Amino acid sequence: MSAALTSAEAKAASKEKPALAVHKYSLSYRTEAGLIAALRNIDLTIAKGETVGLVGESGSGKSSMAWSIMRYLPPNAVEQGGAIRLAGEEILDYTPHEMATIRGSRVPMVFQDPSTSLNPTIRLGEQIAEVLIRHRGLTKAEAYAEAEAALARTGITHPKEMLQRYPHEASGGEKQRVVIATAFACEPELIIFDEPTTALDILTARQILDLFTRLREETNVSALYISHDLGLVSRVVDRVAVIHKGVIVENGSVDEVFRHPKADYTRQLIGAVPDPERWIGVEAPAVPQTLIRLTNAGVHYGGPSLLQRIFQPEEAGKVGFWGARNVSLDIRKGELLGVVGESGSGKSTIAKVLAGLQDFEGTLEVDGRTIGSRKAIDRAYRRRVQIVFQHPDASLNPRQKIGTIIGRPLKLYQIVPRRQVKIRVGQLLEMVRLPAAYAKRYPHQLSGGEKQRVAIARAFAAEPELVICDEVTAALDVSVQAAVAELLVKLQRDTGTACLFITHDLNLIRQLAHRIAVMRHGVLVDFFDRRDARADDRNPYTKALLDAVPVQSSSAAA
Amino acid sequence: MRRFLSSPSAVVGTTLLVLVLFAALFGPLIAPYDPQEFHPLARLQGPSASYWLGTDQFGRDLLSRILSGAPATIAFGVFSTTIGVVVGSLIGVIAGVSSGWVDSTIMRILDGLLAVPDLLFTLLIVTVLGGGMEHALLAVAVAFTPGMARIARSAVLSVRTRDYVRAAVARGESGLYIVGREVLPNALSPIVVEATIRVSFAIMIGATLGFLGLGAQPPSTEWGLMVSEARQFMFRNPWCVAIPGLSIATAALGFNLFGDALRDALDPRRSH
Amino acid sequence: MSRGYLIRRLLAIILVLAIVTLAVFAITTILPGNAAIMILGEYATPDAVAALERQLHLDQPWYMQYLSWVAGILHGDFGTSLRLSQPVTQVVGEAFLNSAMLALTALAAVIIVAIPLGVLAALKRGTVIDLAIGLFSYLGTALPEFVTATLLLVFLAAPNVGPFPAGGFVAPWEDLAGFAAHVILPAATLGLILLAHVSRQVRSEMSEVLASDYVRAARLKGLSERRVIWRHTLPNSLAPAVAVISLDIGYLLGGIIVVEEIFAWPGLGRVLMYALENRDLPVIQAVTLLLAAIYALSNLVSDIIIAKLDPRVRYA
Amino acid sequence: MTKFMLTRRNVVMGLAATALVPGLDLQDALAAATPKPGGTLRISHSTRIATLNVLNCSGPAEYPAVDMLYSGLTRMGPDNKPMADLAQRWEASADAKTFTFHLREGITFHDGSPCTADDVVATYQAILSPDIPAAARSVLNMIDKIEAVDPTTVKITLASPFADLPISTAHPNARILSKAALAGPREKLDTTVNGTGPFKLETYDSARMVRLVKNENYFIKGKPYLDAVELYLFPDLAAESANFLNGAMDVMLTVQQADFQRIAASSGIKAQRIPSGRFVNITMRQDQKPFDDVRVRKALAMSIDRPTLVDIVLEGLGRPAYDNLLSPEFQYAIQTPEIPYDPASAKKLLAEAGYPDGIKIKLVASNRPAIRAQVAVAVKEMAKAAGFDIDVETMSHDTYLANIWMKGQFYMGYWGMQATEDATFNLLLTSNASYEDTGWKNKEFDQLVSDARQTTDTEKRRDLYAKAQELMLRDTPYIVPIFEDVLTASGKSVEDWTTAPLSGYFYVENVWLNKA
Repeated sequence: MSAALTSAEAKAASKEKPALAVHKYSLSYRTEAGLIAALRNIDLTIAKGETVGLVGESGSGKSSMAWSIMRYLPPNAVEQGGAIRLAGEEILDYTPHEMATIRGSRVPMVFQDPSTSLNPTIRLGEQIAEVLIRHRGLTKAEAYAEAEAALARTGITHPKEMLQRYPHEASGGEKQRVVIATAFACEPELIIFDEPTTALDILTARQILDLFTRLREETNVSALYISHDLGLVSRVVDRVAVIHKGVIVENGSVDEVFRHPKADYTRQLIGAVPDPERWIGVEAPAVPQTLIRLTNAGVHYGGPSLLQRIFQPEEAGKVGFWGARNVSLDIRKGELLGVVGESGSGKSTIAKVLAGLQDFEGTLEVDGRTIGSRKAIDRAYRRRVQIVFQHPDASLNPRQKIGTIIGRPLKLYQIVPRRQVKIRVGQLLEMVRLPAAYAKRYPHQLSGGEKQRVAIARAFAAEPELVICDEVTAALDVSVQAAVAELLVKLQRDTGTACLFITHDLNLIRQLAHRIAVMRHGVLVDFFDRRDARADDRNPYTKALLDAVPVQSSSAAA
Repeated sequence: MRRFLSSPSAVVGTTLLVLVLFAALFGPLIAPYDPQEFHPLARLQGPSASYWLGTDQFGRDLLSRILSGAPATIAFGVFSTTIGVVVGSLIGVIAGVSSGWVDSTIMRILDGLLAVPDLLFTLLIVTVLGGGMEHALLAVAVAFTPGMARIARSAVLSVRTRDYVRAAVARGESGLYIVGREVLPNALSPIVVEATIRVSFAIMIGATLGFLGLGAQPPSTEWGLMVSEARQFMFRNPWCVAIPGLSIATAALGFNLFGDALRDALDPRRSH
Repeated sequence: MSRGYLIRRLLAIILVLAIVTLAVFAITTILPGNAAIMILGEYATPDAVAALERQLHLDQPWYMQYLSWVAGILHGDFGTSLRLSQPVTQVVGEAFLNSAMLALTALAAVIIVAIPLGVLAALKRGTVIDLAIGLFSYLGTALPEFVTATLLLVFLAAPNVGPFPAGGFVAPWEDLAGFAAHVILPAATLGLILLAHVSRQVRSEMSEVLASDYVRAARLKGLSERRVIWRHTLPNSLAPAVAVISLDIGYLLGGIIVVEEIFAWPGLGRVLMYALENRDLPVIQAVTLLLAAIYALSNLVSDIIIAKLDPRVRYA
Repeated sequence: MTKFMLTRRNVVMGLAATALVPGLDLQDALAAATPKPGGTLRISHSTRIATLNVLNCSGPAEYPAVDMLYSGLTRMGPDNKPMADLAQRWEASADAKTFTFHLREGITFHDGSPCTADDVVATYQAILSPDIPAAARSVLNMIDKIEAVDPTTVKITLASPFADLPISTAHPNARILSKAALAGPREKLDTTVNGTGPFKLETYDSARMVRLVKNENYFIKGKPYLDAVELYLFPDLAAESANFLNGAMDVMLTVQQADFQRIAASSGIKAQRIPSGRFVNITMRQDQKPFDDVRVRKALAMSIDRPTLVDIVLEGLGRPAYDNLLSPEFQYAIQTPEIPYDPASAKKLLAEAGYPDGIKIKLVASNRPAIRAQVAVAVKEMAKAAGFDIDVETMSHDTYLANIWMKGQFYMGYWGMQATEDATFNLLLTSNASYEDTGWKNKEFDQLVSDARQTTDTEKRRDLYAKAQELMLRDTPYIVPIFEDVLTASGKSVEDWTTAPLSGYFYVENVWLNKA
């Protein structure tokens, strides 16, 4: 891509009225606790043909900005002055009816998750065509023809067939293409993208980004690109605005913001973006010692029921699928082993097998002792292998206090004498950088990052030899992600525990892991030392994954 | 609690429930007359200073009868539901936790029992047992059991796959600990909500059985029976039908609204 | 929805019905008393009772009675009513037809009224309209049928007051207007509870769908409000309403017992009550079987409708 | 404890004072008008016509149906005397052992076939056969032989003398069926009718409506007046009265006491109150404690305020009874002394009997009809003062029939008026009575009743029955607190509707519609 060209165009366009101009706009929400400010004095301008990124973490107000522009605010929203102009027109004064003619035609929107933003009971074709019928006054037949063409432009190979499908019959990437095709269908002036790739797999996300770039160049549309991922945004936008607690703290060209961040918060954000070149992990033990070895592990899901076997024997064989097949890998003492792969690749299945949560075929070897099935796993093994789950909300029992939760492994495995449990819980909390007083709280009183620390503390309370981290950072904000990753490394350094780190974030894993295993469709396709990540003999899939990841560091802005 | 009471339906439900429970606990103590005492000179009267809610065909004081009938009526709803809920939950939890053939056998039998509508099921059982309050209570309990078992099972199933339960399994916790400490406390709220709402059904079914002559029997002051006995006289004194009828509605409404409000308050989707 | 699935469901229903009949048969033979005593009443002599017992084959053990009953069914013969001396198929068949007319009228009314009410309440959530509909619904669920029926009788059918007949039945093929006049009160009584239930369900589901991402997306596509409601929201809110309606069929089947008794509607409920009082086992069996079958089939039908409404639902 | 000792006038709110014309007077008053033929009479009732089998039907609504469809040899008139039906006249031998009945000429069944003495013989043989359930057997079991002398003459020979046979032959369940119908499958009798009555069966829908149409060949020329009669079932009493009052029905077969005043007060409604010997009784098992002691039974008898019971349970529409099974309507009923409500004396009597602390006991009542439970509840309240701690247990009728009736120790009975003294005593009180349920077996009483049966001398019978009644009143085998009036009502245009104090006779052939 050429940033120079787009910025030149942007300059040319700025002589006209900007596609979007937000001026001193403020917004609050009325709650039981009084008015809570969501946006304060926002100034944001998008020139014709320009793409501006709006970057912030959850709760920063970036979504409120999108709703304000779309004039789609909840009843308790209170606008407190300012202006929002679309091609010079003040849309704050528009009636709902007038806004309805603007939405979807002049200002369409692309949402985060295509599987929830498409109506599950309406065929994809109708969902595109209805917009064309509504805004361009086409007949049904014309609209379907146009929809087919629009889909074809998004690179879908059999658009006519796709029109007949329901959302659940299409893949995530296909669905997002449908949404994008709908957005571009009415020759819009400004498209609002709300984290359009977050819910997609790495490779699909990459394709969608490329599609976006191509269509933008073809149509010269203006766009507001909302994201929490500074690294990703920097690849597709001309200018970036960083929003924090309802205030835009930084606004400038991508280059400027990355090279010379003015606000502390921006610097913090940039620092939190994983940089594969910056190693933060612990030193691997000099002499590699195998802790656990998995040989030819396989997991088969969803066998046929008894009734099916009786009444439909011919179909029974087709039921179910392999969650993992013939996976062999070893985990060494003290190391951090990364497992990457897209969703459904089988990486979590392996985690469940190791944690003794899943029946499996093949063998599991610990210290030379062979375990042939899940039932043979004993409590001693379970103490040595602990697991931390992806969603901290779900992994802590909402009806137990933090102290009870962390204290449980201490009691169960009798790590410390009963009367010292309380003291030890305090120590563990401090170890994960939480105040000891949190022991008296319930999970819902903690933030997401804090909850994940509690889960980690619980895992380390057992003084394990292996901690399985199943996407532990995926549900967290960028800055919190970095902190949790650092915490893990610190704990590993302090305790010498090995770690199996499962993630889809390649940049992050390259910062942490000694060795990396790549999984796809339940099969281990690649297994290599981190230093060999870019080696030529890497599996093509690994290469594709590595290429798909946006790499953005302070040194690689352009 | 403050948030729970923020919705108007919760306030109304709680108020009605407190009223009804108060009557159930203290009604017989504060009744101004003996509920069975005849006042032959004051038959079928409307509300007056001496009989606040009027009198029935034997000149018995309606207020006293309503108050003394409250324990029977409410206890019927509460006890029959409790028995149904406890037994049903036990079955449901066993099915949900054990899975496999135990689960599917239990579920098939439950499906069979669920195919018979509640009132019909209750009627069949009452006919077998031979009518009367205790038998009606038992019948409602039995009729509720399959439904509650199914709800308990699905609650357990939904909790069973939560990560904190998996974490406990991965830790090597005993089955008893997992069910008792991790699964049950979290599966309880849908069961409690359902139970609360079912109390109102139970009260209504109990009243209906009383009406059909298969539940409470004279001279009981159960409200459904009061309606049924007074229907003959409704043109002469509408109060003697209206008062017990409204009392049933009040009790049912109270439990219903309270249960719904409880559901809203306990629903994780609404608590954030 | 595969054919195999349907076959499996139907087999399951037959199994369920077999369990139900065996249970009912066993249960009713434990009962004290028998049809002969009930038929002759208090004023009959013991030898007359014995004679009638022989005539009705009540002197045989219950399993023999059950076996001959099953054998009869396999030949399409449901036996003869002990009390009414008419073939069960005739007694139950006519009553079923009458009940079906009542229940379907109630159901149709509920669907026609409850769904728009639920939609209205969801759209006007938090307003006076919503509150009024909610209040009405709650009251509907809290009033037992016999209270509602009594109130309707007093206010809408009392002599010189109400416009409606106080119970009775006129077949629609004899006099359609007469049928309509007679069906209104019982159907209204039956419908009230369902109405409340269904409208509340539609309201809550509709509210949820209205808050969904895809409805937001539809609005943000600039679609007209009418299209957003009727094309994007309502169809997706109906599936749970259908499920509730099918569960409510159970209530309906229970409710007819009381309603038919009060409004002198010659239907299944009355047949059942009468059979229970008289230990008329063949009739009890047939009615229970029929009600259970209707209930099970209505669940199946509702699953099929839900699958039609929601393309994601597939039964295999 | 004087609250039950109130004078009735205070309680009944003037109900007794409202001029209610008794059925017989009504008939006389209207006799002047000339009956108009035609029209359909719609009768409402609240219990199902479950069968039309005249041999064993017993439902309150089944009786009017069979009364219209069938005829017997004789029939009871509104005056409680046997009247001619199929038999135009009859004579008895001097020893009251042989009776000869002379049938009318040319009677036909509804299907046109003639009704002859053979049909009468076949019917009576069926009634007497132990293999056939027949309700009239208990009043006809003294018959030894029945034969057809010629097509219109039937001779009945009795095993023992019985002067009241023409009353027994009038039993509502002793109506004449055709020989052919009796030879056919017996179940057909439940749903099909081939009788000799004034009306023919057209539609039989037991769940809703039974429709009868005029029998053009009825043996009384010119009758019936009506073209058709429809019997509609309303299981719910409130719905029934509403339908009657708004004119959807012409006749309400049975009016509830609670509704009687309201219905009688409605314009154009003719409400009839017919005094009857129908009674409620309390069964006390006398072969076990505490009712083995006559003092306990007497104490209970004194603990019931009967006039008040009539007022609050019957709304004044009945008479207090004082433990005599025979109401004043019976020919040989004696003047029964009143038993005043006297809980204090009752308490003393109980103490004498060895129960100084009173008696705690359970009184069982079926829930059908409601009057049983109502009397039980009232007795509980009234007897409290005398030291009876009665726990009333009400149960559904089927459970009652199966578990309590004829077995229980202390329960509520309810009986319709019997046609004769003999029938009444042989129903309940003699040692071999059909429903002997008290264990009160008295040889002397048995002998008196038996002697009375065999006598034709009125004075002798009066004497014998008086002695029997005195014996009964001395021992108080049953407590009979009230006699219930028969209540019925007809609408504006209905003329000559009436019903007998005995259940089972309605004379619908006389009814006509006076529509302008």
